[in-house]
Amino acid sequence: MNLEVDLGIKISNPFILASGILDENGYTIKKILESGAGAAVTKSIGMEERRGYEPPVVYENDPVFINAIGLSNPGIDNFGEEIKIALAAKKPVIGSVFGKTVEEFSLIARKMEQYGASAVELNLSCPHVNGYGMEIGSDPDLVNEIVSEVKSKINIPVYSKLSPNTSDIVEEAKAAEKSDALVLINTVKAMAIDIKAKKPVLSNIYGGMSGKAIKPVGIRYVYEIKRELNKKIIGVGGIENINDAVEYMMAGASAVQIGTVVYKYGKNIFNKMNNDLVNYMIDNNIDNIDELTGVALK
Amino acid sequence: MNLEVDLGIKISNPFILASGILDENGYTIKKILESGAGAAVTKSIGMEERRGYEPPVVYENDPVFINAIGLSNPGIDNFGEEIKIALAAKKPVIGSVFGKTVEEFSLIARKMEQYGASAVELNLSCPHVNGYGMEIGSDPDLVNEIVSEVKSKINIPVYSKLSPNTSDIVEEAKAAEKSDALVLINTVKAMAIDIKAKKPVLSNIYGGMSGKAIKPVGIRYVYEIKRELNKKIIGVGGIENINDAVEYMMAGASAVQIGTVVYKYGKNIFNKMNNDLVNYMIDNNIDNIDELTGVALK
Amino acid sequence: MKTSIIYENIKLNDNTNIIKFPCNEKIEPGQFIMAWVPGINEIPLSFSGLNDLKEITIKIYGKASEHIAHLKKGDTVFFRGPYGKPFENTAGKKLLIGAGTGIASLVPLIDKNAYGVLSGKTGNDIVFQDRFEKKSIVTDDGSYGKKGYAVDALKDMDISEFDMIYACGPEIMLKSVMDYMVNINDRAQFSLERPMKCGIGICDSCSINGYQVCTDGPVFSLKQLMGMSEFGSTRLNYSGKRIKI
Amino acid sequence: MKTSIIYENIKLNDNTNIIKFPCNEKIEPGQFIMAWVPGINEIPLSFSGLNDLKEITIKIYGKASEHIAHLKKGDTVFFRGPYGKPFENTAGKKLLIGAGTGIASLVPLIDKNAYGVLSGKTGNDIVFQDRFEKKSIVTDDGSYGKKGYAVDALKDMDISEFDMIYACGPEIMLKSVMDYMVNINDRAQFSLERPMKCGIGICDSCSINGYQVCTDGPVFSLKQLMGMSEFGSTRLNYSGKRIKI
Ligand SMILES: Cc1cc2nc3c(=O)[nH]c(=O)nc-3n(C[C@H](O)[C@H](O)[C@H](O)COP(=O)(O)OP(=O)(O)OC[C@H]3O[C@@H](n4cnc5c(N)ncnc54)[C@H](O)[C@@H]3O)c2cc1C
Ligand SMILES: Cc1cc2nc3c(=O)[nH]c(=O)nc-3n(C[C@H](O)[C@H](O)[C@H](O)COP(=O)(O)OP(=O)(O)OC[C@H]3O[C@@H](n4cnc5c(N)ncnc54)[C@H](O)[C@@H]3O)c2cc1C
Ligand SMILES: Cc1cc2nc3c(=O)[nH]c(=O)nc-3n(C[C@H](O)[C@H](O)[C@H](O)COP(=O)(O)O)c2cc1C
Ligand SMILES: Cc1cc2nc3c(=O)[nH]c(=O)nc-3n(C[C@H](O)[C@H](O)[C@H](O)COP(=O)(O)O)c2cc1C
Ligand code: FES
Ligand code: FES
Repeated sequence: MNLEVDLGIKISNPFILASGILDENGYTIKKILESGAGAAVTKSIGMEERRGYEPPVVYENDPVFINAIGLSNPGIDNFGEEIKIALAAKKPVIGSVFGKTVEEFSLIARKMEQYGASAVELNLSCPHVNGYGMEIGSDPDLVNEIVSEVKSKINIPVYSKLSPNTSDIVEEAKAAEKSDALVLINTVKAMAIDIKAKKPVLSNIYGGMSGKAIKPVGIRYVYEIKRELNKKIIGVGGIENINDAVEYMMAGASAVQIGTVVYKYGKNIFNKMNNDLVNYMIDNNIDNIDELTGVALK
Repeated sequence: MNLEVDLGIKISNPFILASGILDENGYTIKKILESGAGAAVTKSIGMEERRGYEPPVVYENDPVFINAIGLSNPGIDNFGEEIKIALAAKKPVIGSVFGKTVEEFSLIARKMEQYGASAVELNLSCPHVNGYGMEIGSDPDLVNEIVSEVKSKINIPVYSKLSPNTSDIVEEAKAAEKSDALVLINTVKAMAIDIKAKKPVLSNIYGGMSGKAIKPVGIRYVYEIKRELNKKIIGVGGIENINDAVEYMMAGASAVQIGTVVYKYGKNIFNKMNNDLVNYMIDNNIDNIDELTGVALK
Repeated sequence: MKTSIIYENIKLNDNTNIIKFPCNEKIEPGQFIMAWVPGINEIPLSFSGLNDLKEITIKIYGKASEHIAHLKKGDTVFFRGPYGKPFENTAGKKLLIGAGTGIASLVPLIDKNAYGVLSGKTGNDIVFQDRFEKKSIVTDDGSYGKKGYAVDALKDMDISEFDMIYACGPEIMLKSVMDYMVNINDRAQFSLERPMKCGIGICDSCSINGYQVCTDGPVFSLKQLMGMSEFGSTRLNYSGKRIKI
Repeated sequence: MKTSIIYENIKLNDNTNIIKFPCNEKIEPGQFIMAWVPGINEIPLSFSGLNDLKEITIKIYGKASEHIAHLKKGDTVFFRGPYGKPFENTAGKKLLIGAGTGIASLVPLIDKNAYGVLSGKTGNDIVFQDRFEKKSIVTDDGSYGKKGYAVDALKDMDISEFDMIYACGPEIMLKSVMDYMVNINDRAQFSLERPMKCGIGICDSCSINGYQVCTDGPVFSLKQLMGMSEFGSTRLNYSGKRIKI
């Protein structure tokens, strides 16, 4: 039985830690890799140290989960040590990158490569400098520029993480076509009001919804993009168990990322996923994890 | 205590049946009005009779609910009788309209007025003739034209129902600014795959997610638009109980629509909402339902 | 979707099959499932057997029913449900009236006090007659049993002696049966069929006078139906257009 | 968010208050809540009392703690939780070591077998001393009790005679206490404070060597801490930058 996935780099199983969840401190990343994750994506790292928003930064009311961390991060210059600590687990660490300009993306990606990251993931859901509330991902020309520039400057694989907060994801995906894989999806813009306090809960008011509630949105994007572009896809959004992961793979994903659910089941979710996948493959007579990718498209 | 809401027409309480839920057969609409709804929106009606998609047209797996009815409708010429039957309840019936062109919207809206509809709601989430998978709502110029034309041709209030499947809802809302109220939100594009069948569940593959899972998306849109435009808003999306309704009102809604939850709790949800609202207002010392609108913005 | 593995498929006649499958859901007589044929359609089907194995009796009309009727042992059946309000199974003398495969959903109600009235266009449409000890059979063309409609069979008997009357079949037949009922008070239950899309009371396609056949029915009492002006008169077609029945 | 109505606010000293409120949640010593001040911030606070009314002891540092410390009878407190792994409350002789308001979360553990070591910068920082029958008090400046640090107080006693040692305070103090412990095996529990944003193990801001203080802690055993190279050495600041402690 073969659980290995090829994403430009080889990953020993298809379960990857999603960006922004327990992946700021190198020791935590290391621990999650040791708990069975095939690879881990770091928190999105920008040019400078950034405090992010004040708490509350999360709103949790199952099935709803909303966060507004506000891209807090130590800045790329301070992140090398964390990657080094994490790499001790001897599994791929994928550096997530965000920037305000093409140049920033490029520079941070290069640093990630120097630090030993196995691949970079471009977080295209970060704010667009010119657009009020708009994201970089909804500007196809900019996306294309960023991806081309980064691809030309580094030798490790480049993944583009797309935003569902757009009217035309196919266009966005096409703009990112030079990437080695597309990562779908980031969080869905949302908010919650506490009716007793009569105030938005998150200090930033708006946040990104993740978890169970967005799985059908993620499945739709993975399926649609796989059908239109037949690119390699990493599925993410609301995966809580092996059935959810298989659903993403059948929709077209080659691997999946797991985020929010970690707060529910702990880091051990990765070991559990691996066990459950093996059982699923035995029960369904699947030798190679690849066989699952895109079967619902046929 | 005053539960009455002014939406260009007076509505005896803020709970309105959402379009597409139990509102195709005049007798059902009548029954729902008699079960306590302040008003009811009809199923979206187009120019010609349209069969819609084959079943499965719904996927239900709480908290996820997805539908792909496919705008099935009898055509505007066959709909007069249903409105007449519904109006026997002596409460406002709001005609939902969809079209392919400005002219279609206008013509159907005029017929709705002739049939005795108390207001019309423009369903701008219907497919755009030129755009692959795009919706009319993501074309601001077209939205503006439709709203202007319809407003100029009928004397009953015009509401515009906007789509969340867009990258810039504020622009969309501005384009619909001539409406008497904005209705936020329609369903969120989504899909589900049955992993045992290895196939998408809905016969149309893609559908619209509604219910609990989209409430935070609806709240965000209501809040954002209220803040930007200060227009009258009807909130819709995932309202299951009085707290959800109050949350929408605090975010900026003057009234709310209720759809998906009817399958969970039956038509009596409207009576229950009214009772619970009265209790809420007593407990919180609120005389006039208006006082709730937008308090979270202050 | 729920699934089960077909245990047996019994051909009843040219175009009608019984499929049997294990299923742990609690299902009561009169309830139905939405059976899914991936890539084709999803259709409502009620139960003709509720013992250790559940039984469904399917008459082939179109693609979906054909597919399900031809499922073989070991094949998977996909479904949602059970849905709907069941028959209230009462003690005492029962009269079961079924037109065509309509009798199928009444089969689970059969006991030693049951009397069956089975009707059909031709003898070919009569099924399950061997399950009844006491019965009347009528066909439109007289090819089997007496010539006539279900209601004609009732005229030959004293229906007031039954403690409960159950009927299932096309609405037009149910209407004629209902119209024949005097002095029955509320001692009758009818199972209706209207086009169904959602099965869970949200799409309005199956509605009758504000009631949803899928959730408020499919079983309605005589009293309920008497108040319904749409019964046997009009319904919405698949697109939502009001048509005569 | 959960809410409760403040029942009482007791001023302990210049910058420390106790608020009491009813709360039906099951809360154990050492657990904490994330207390929300709408429009301002949300901060972790542990419990200094767990009887019919729950008690929180707040030292004012910034806006959020100030707001909560000044809540009046009848005001609403908003919170999430309780969160975190509690102290394991064992029988036998207990040593409770608290620095400043750190002693607050140990108060629910006090019984007749408890011995308290209370430390502070100045006498003003010493609170809850009257709750202990047997105690040592030390201050950095000697303005109250003996002059010295918590660990100095330990040197005057035989800590090996205690069945369980509990400690809460700044990490640097905990580290010095831990380093002093020999022959204690695993008979010690430490409650840590690291910056917290989410409180539910998702944001990584409170982490120490792969453990989350908010979910795997705040209480860790001596054994657990001994394996942690970050303990008393480095942590991430609010933005995620590694800093020395
Ligand atoms: C609550 C409920 C319970 C049901 N239980 C059963 C059951 O136990 N066994 C069973 O065989 N059927 C049952 N039916 C009917 C069954 O759902 C339909 O026969 C089925 O939907 C036909 O689907 P299809 O795709 O095979 O045919 P379609 O392609 O939908 O139809 C093919 C042709 O047959 C006609 N047709 C379809 N259904 C019927 C019908 N019921 N009567 C007359 N003409 C029809 C259509 O109008 C069309 O012309 C039930 C229906 C309801 C509402
Ligand atoms: C698990 C846990 C339990 C806690 N329990 C309690 C408790 O029961 N009672 C209590 O009073 N506090 C407790 N704290 C500490 C409390 O959360 C902080 O004091 C609070 O976050 C300060 O918030 P603020 O907005 O008022 O101050 P901020 O505006 O965040 O801070 C103002 C200034 O004070 C400094 N500061 C903030 N907190 C501390 C601190 N703890 N020690 C030293 N300097 C600080 C900041 O660096 C800053 O310079 C606990 C912390 C944790 C992690
Ligand atoms: C607390 C939190 C922080 C996140 N931070 C980031 C981030 O920094 N960069 C990024 O690309 N995605 C970030 N995400 C999005 C996740 O990587 C993921 O795309 C999303 O949560 C959907 O997956 P899930 O439902 O499994 O969590 C964050 C999500 C959460 C919940
Ligand atoms: C089965 C179904 C059919 C719908 N049909 C329509 C429609 O015809 N026109 C329309 O504007 N919205 C339609 N909607 C969207 C609802 O009116 C509403 O905007 C959405 O479901 C969110 O509200 P809810 O969560 O309360 O259902 C439909 C929704 C459902 C569930
Ligand atoms: S089938 Fe949809 S309401 Fe009955
Ligand atoms: S506070 Fe977020 S992980 Fe502990």
